[in-house]
Amino acid sequence: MADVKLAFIVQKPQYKGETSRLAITHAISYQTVEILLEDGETVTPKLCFIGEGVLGLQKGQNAMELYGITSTESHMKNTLLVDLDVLVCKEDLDRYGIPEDAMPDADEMGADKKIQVVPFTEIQKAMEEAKHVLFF
Amino acid sequence: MADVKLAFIVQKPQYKGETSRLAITHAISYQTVEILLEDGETVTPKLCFIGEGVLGLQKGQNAMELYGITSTESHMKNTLLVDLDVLVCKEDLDRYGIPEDAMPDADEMGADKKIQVVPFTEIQKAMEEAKHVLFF
Amino acid sequence: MKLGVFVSDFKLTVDTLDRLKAEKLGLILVQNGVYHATTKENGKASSLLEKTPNLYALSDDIQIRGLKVTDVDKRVKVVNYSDIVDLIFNDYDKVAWL
Amino acid sequence: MKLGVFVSDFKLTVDTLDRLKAEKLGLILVQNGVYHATTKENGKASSLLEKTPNLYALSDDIQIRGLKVTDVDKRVKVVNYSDIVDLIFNDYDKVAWL
Amino acid sequence: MGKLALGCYPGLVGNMSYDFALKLADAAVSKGHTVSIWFSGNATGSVKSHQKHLKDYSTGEKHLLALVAKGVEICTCEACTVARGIQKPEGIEGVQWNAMHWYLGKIHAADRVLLIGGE
Amino acid sequence: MGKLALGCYPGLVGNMSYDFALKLADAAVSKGHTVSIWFSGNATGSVKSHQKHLKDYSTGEKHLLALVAKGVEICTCEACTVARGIQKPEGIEGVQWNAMHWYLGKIHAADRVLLIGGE
Repeated sequence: MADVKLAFIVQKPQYKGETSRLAITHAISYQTVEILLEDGETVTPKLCFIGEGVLGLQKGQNAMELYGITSTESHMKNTLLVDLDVLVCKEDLDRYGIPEDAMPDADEMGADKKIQVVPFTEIQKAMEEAKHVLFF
Repeated sequence: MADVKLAFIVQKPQYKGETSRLAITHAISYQTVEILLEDGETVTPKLCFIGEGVLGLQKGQNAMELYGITSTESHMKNTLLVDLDVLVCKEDLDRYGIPEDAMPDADEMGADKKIQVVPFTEIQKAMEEAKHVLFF
Repeated sequence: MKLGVFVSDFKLTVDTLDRLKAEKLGLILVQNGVYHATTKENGKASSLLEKTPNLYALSDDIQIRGLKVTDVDKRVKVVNYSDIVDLIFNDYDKVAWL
Repeated sequence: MKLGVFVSDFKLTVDTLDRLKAEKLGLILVQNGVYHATTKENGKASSLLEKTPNLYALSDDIQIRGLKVTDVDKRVKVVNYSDIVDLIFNDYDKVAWL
Repeated sequence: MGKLALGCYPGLVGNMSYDFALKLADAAVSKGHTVSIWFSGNATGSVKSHQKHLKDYSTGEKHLLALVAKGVEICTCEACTVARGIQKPEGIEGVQWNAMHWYLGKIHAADRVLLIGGE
Repeated sequence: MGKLALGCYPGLVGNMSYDFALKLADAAVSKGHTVSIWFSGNATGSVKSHQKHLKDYSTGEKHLLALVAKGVEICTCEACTVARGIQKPEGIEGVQWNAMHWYLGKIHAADRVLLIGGE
């Protein structure tokens, strides 16, 4: 079991409670888990947003200015910088009228990864392919 | 302002979280608040259950045996013993198919008070008459 | 009664709200409740906005989410914490957090 | 995949559940989720009970609420914590708490 | 000016309903109102001193201290607090410890009451 | 026998999702499975020692100690815990403190993973 694939499914909006934020920070920690594993062993989460979980992703968040906390936008940039796959459900963005270009990117920080806006079937596929699914 | 009337409205079911239980224990504490008030000053909560809040009231709870905690049933008996008005929404009991005689009483402990199953209009009236409303 | 209600979730069961009667009802949208003011579901604005003409949404909670004040439905007044204090003391005699 | 889902609330938004596909889907009703098994709303059993034949409800969470095992819909199997451990390890390869 | 009796059950740091209570208290006291806050349930965990202020948490100890300094009376439910393993000497200075009737007493004197429930 | 990696975010004492995690862990370890529990978010408040066991709370310190004694590995998210003002010497003995990757490490080795989210 060299690599263990995980599907992190975020269905709660950001900011009111902690769960949806902890999903992101837990996913990012995949980068440092190697110190606890044998050589060649890895854990690869895919971070997927569905339902109301897509609401808290929009660009232009002012969390630091208003509440003194790291914004979800900033957490998302870090996620892209550490090269994680991020899937956002297209049907749910459409349902809430959020355009794809409202999704954050980390271009200016030199990240190659982009948020992938995908149909729900792709997220279902991520769950199928994962060894474990974690709902946040 | 000799007496301050309050309406405690419980809309969450018992047991999963703490809120609906804390509503009851806070209401019961009306009995001891006099030590903090001037002579003749009182606080009188009416404890009202609506929506899913009516679900956690049924007789025959086994909280002590199964989880080692005081049951809501037992808290309700204490509420009647300290002579508080308890109103339960009849429409919501009907909606969930819960018979009126499933409501706990404290007859065997000598309480005169009974739980009052009333139409929502009575609970609305309790909110109107109260100086403050508190939703749990 | 004059009742000010804080709405802090988006898909909150609105059962309670549907039944509440008040001569003057105010809805103060905070936390995820602000999505009722900014977000149309399948192109339709939240039905909460039809319940009363007295609608408010907390500016900080709009902006922290990357939403803009221009996204807010015209029926809703954008307020700050200080305004909410005044609403509580001047406009409503009872307030509730659903 | 064989997916076991824990349902811990009564009026949970079932959006997610509606879309999930699995060759074998199990619903394990715990906490306020047990009301799906015991309580008919306006005389109608919960629609959750039609999603799969693999339905379980936690005995402790039924009894703590003053409900009786005889109140449980016939389609739902009453289980204890030990049974749930076996469900997790033997019947499903993935489990989720919604 | 008026008297506002806030009740706050959810918390602790990390839950933004808790943050709302603190920010509203600050806005009210800054306008000259008299404000009290009652913590019960999970919110009582927030009276533990020596909180480390991390960037994923909006409020906490320093905000409580600032409110106390501005004259806001803050009280935690003693039973809920000791159930969480927090003893009085470990609590934030200036925060009171009492039973539930403390809140009812504040409500008696209050012009407005806002109870923020939830976990 | 199998390996179960539980994650528990809601809590602390008073929230019955937390209780579920502890009871499930107990049932699994009693059947011979290997069990780990990761606390994050509000659940980290539950690792404070000297909890008073009141009759309105189902589980807590004594149950954690019993699980540790049965070989369940329990770890709290250090950042979440210190944010709540709880320092390591104040924690329940036998409970580990680590960063989030501890949980991913346990997940790597696990046959089954159950994450209980919520506040």
